[in-house]
Amino acid sequence: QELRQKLTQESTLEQVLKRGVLRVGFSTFIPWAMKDKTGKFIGFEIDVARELAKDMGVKVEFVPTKWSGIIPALLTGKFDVIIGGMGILPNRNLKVNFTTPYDYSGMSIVANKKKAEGFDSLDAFNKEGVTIAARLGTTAAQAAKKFFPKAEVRLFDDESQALQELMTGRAHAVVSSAPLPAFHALKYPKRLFLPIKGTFTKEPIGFALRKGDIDTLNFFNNWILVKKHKGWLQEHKDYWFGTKDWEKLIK
Amino acid sequence: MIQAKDIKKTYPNGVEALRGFSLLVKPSEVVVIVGPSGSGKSTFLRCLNGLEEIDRGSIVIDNIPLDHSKQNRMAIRREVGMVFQSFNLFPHMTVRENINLAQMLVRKKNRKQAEETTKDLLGKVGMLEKIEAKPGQLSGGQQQRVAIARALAMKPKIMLFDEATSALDPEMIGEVLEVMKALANEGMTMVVVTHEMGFAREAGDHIVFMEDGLIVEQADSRDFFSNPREERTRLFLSQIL
Amino acid sequence: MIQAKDIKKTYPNGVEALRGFSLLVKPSEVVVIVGPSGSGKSTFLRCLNGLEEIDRGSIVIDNIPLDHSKQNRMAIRREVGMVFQSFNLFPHMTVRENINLAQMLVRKKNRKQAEETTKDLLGKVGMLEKIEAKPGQLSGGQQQRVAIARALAMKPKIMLFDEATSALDPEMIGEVLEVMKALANEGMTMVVVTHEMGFAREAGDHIVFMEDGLIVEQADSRDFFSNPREERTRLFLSQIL
Amino acid sequence: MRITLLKLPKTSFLDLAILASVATGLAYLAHRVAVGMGYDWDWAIIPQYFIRFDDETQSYVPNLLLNGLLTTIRLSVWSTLLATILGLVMGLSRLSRGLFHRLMGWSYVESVRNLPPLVLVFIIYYFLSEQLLPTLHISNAMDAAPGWVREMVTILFAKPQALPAFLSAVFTLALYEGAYITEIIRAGIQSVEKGQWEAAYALGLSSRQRMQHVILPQAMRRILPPLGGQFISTIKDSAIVSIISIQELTFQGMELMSATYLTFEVWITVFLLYLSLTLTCSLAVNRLEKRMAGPDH
Amino acid sequence: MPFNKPKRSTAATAWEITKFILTTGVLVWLVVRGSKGLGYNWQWYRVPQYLYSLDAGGFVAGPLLEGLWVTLKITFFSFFLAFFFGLTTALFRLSDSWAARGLARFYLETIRNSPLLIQIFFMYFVIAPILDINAFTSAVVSLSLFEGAYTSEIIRAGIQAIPKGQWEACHSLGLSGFDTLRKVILPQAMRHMLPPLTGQAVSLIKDSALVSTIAIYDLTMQAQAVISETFLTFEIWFTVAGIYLLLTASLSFLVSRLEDRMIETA
Ligand SMILES: Nc1ncnc2c1ncn2[C@@H]1O[C@H](COP(=O)(O)OP(=O)(O)OP(=O)(O)O)[C@@H](O)[C@H]1O
Ligand SMILES: Nc1ncnc2c1ncn2[C@@H]1O[C@H](COP(=O)(O)OP(=O)(O)OP(=O)(O)O)[C@@H](O)[C@H]1O
Ligand SMILES: [Mg+2]
Ligand SMILES: [Mg+2]
Repeated sequence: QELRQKLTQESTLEQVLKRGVLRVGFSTFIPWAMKDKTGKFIGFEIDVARELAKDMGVKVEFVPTKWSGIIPALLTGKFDVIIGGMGILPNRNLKVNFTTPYDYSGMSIVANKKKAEGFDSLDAFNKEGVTIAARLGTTAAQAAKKFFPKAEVRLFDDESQALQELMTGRAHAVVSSAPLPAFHALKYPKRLFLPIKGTFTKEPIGFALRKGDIDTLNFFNNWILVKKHKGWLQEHKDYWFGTKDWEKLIK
Repeated sequence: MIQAKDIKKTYPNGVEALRGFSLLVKPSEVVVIVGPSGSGKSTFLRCLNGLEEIDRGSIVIDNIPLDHSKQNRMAIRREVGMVFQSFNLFPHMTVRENINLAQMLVRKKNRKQAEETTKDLLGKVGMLEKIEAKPGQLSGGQQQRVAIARALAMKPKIMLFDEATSALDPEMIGEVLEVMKALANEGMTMVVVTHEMGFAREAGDHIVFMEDGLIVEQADSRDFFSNPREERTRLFLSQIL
Repeated sequence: MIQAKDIKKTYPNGVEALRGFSLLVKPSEVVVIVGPSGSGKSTFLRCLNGLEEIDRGSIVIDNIPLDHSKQNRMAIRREVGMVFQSFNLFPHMTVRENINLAQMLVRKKNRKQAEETTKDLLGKVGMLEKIEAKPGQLSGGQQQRVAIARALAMKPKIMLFDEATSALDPEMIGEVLEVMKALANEGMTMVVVTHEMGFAREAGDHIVFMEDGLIVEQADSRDFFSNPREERTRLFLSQIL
Repeated sequence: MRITLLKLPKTSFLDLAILASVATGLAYLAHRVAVGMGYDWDWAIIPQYFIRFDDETQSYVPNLLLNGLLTTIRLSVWSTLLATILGLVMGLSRLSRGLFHRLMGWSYVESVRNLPPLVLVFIIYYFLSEQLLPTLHISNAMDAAPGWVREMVTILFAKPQALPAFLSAVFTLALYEGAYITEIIRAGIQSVEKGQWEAAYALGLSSRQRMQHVILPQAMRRILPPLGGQFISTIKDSAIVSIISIQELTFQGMELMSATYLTFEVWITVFLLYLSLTLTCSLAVNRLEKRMAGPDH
Repeated sequence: MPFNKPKRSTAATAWEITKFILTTGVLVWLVVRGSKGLGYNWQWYRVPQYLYSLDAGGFVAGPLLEGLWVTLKITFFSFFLAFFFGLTTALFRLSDSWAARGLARFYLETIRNSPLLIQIFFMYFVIAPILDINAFTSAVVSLSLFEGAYTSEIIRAGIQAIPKGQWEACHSLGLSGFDTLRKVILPQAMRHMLPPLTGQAVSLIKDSALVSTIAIYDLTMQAQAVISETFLTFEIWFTVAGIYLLLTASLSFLVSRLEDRMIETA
């Protein structure tokens, strides 16, 4: 009895309500989360986090964090939850708890026209001498290693660096969550192309939170369930992933 | 006034600088120590005011033993003034501040009292008009005279001079020796290490010739120069004069 | 042998060290330059072997003009040996290597030839048994004798000595002065800056007294000491002797 | 002989050789750029990240990059101040007679200098600051503080909610730079001639008086210029705290890059920002050095 | 204090050492308590497999040791290249040629006034594509350019610490400038330079961690890769810190031995 009361009081949920602020960790991932021209955060995840805070009746505080340090920061309590397009993976799940997925994403690939001329299947990239770039610590990096074991995989701290590697022609292709590869292929049609249409994996995305906190997990799960049924999630996803209206906000 | 008995001092590097050295200095006496380089002259002076610890033997100054008691050491440092070969004026202070400093911090005088003594002493060494100068603007001889005034400001009973003139240009040595002679004439107890045999002859009451950390010969000034007993002393005098 | 005419030298900080200085040195002559501190003695010696550039005037040594031609300058540096107040031996080399070095690199001798000269010269200055020592293990006087041997190894026609004894302890000065006297007796042309009036009197052929970058008086050794013409010279001599 | 009227720099063979090789190098680079890269430069959008027009308040407000720059400056100033205090204490400890003090000073300097800064940042941010900051009750104090205090804090340090992270970044940097300052101070004190210690001793000054009136004032001229240099290092080193998500210049640059993909423009801008900041300081330090090298005060 | 250290009894010394041990103990305890308070689940037992494995009786280096090897390679090449840059720059700065001095100043000011991280990126993303050099070379070049700037100041200070008299003696013996440097000045300057050069080498080892940002699989990068797969963040970072510490400490130790030897033979 006492134990249960104590757990409830110590749950993240209680802490957030007491504080009146929900602290959300994330890392820049277009178009999940990014800064606009005025320095404000925008993106799909940002919308989700705002909505969540609104429903809890608290303010939201965004804590932009480097992707490579995001799990330790969560574990050491620098923020309450990661809402950052984090794919649910078994090895991650060993360290943190995930909610039920509120979204799905998949990997796709964009390649350099000159360097990867005539590569039109995934197998074409799985060769010695092929270089694939991806972002360190992401599901994209794991997918690259899994699908192209023979190729050299170069990992960078940031998506933009991986892309730079592709643009200068030092990498044959970049693996990243959709729709990013498609965006870039559109933006630089002379230099980049999409070797395959659509995605080649499907990954569930969930909120990540500290282990041992049933109350909060349960709340988040049900919140997601509700939003899914109302169509709220789909609506916002369409805006961020289906249109490019938001591009003028960042440039 | 000074009783130094059987002093041994070995530096950490193993050099035995003093090997059972004893010396008696009476009040108002001027003792001049001469000897070849490395014979331990500076080491002895530095032991006298506690700059170096002695390994064996005893030093008693004005009836205060130089032991491990902090009060005694402090008292001796106040009784004993020292003038170094390299002047060691504080370069960031004016002449005035150099001389005021210890009076105010150690003797706890207020600024006015200190200033009075300072001016008095500067007049004595003929440096009053340089009271606002920084040491860097003075010649070596002038710096050394200020250093003497600074030591005197603590009203020490004993003054130690370690080759106070050997860093000076030939023409400036005279000025400093004059000040030292005047002090001697006023009855200050002094222990002087010097190569200036002229000074030793004129102002010294007692001459000590040392070598290798021991006294080879000591005598009154007159006897020492006119009638050295030891062969070694004669050789030294012949080379240095 | 040396013709220095109307030399002017102003240091970058504006000090006029030489203000129209002229001097003639005949072969085998020993010229001693004396004068108060800062009068420009060192500056003149340094100009003679090209350590300082002169602003005006001309220097001709052994019929080679010291101008901007690289060959001439090199030739003069070989003709002129210099001994410094602070010895300037190379501390990381033995005595042997110190003396061999320039012979092998500049005179292009092989090791055997160089060694021969080295031993010969070390014998001359009485330092043969220290041939394997490092400079740090030698006394000042010994170091200075090695420095003289090192300069002589280049077989210079002229030797310059800048206060070669003033960094030495009184007892060691003698050793070095002996070596210098021997050189003078052998007929080496020498220009010597010194405070040792004894040496000037004994070994100097010609004495030059300078002050403020100019010659105040010059005369043959005998006349200079016994019969100085200028008031300033008399004052200087009275203070220094 | 030679009468120098006007000192024109003499041009030697070496001068010409160097000029020639520099020119060739630049020409080759230019050639490669013209032929090879084919990068679409887009400098026009950079300025708005310095300053932007805010519609709400109808005024110009600093944007990402300028904010980052300001944070970098705040970080550097505070951590250098703290590091100087730490360095003074540790520097004196290293010279102390007590073995304990010397050991403390020694182990501090050696451990900081031998550990990669990254690891130091982690240890302090995740482990030590967790222990120390809550005891200061900063968050609560900030919440309770009146508005003007919060504004002051924002201007001097960081936004109230970012304060704990900011402070632990300052601690980290101070601890890191402090080790180097310790050595600067130790060297400065040791550079004061032995004669000065002895003269002060012979005059009967206590060891405290000796330090305060004689040694430290003289050591200062040897300490200040390298201390200025260390400040410049702090500005540069502050980039490492970007890994704990302090929003200083490097972090903001990276964010901007991931949002806009203008890799070159952003890097070059950030590079120039650092350069202008540090060069200004470096000029000031040179001035200081000249003044200090002059005759005694 | 620079003079007059009174001798202390062994009892006093022992007490001082005890105090030291106690203080460090308290500090370590604080860190440990901090880690407990985190609620972090330590899994040290998972670490060794990333260091090495004993496959079929043979020793197989794990990713961390492989990374260490890359770090060592980078450090090694960079050190010598940095010494070369440093020496050239120092000589340029001391030379009579204004162009040489100007170039050296430009190099020093740009390098010393910007963060290394930015230089590495600049070299890799801006210069390297232009000159078509690979990641490893570009890492070595940017590291050695960076350390070279500091090395040059060490070398310059070392040369300037040699008394002017040594130059003058060489001049009056007729030695050429090159011989003077080679035979007289540098051998003496070496002794002044060795301790700060060691410090520089230690910095180089530490700074080489930054090349991980351009996807070179050095120790730090391997650590990050392992962490991204296992999330053993703290375990791996502490292991890596230990390896770096071991590396730098053994380097310092080696050089201090070397110094002793040099002093003995002096
Ligand atoms: N701090 C020191 N550490 C080690 N040895 C020292 C130290 N000071 C002096 N010595 C050695 O002690 C011996 C005596 O030195 P001291 O300075 O007393 O001689 P001195 O008679 O004053 O000589 P000088 O006339 O050259 O000043 C010398 O052999 C010297 O090398
Ligand atoms: N490198 C220098 N830069 C600037 N001024 C100098 C330099 N060397 C000497 N001087 C100045 O030039 C003047 C002459 O100096 P010099 O050394 O020739 O005198 P000196 O006769 O040798 O004196 P001393 O007997 O003290 O050695 C002095 O005023 C001195 O301060
Ligand atoms: Mg002495
Ligand atoms: Mg001179």
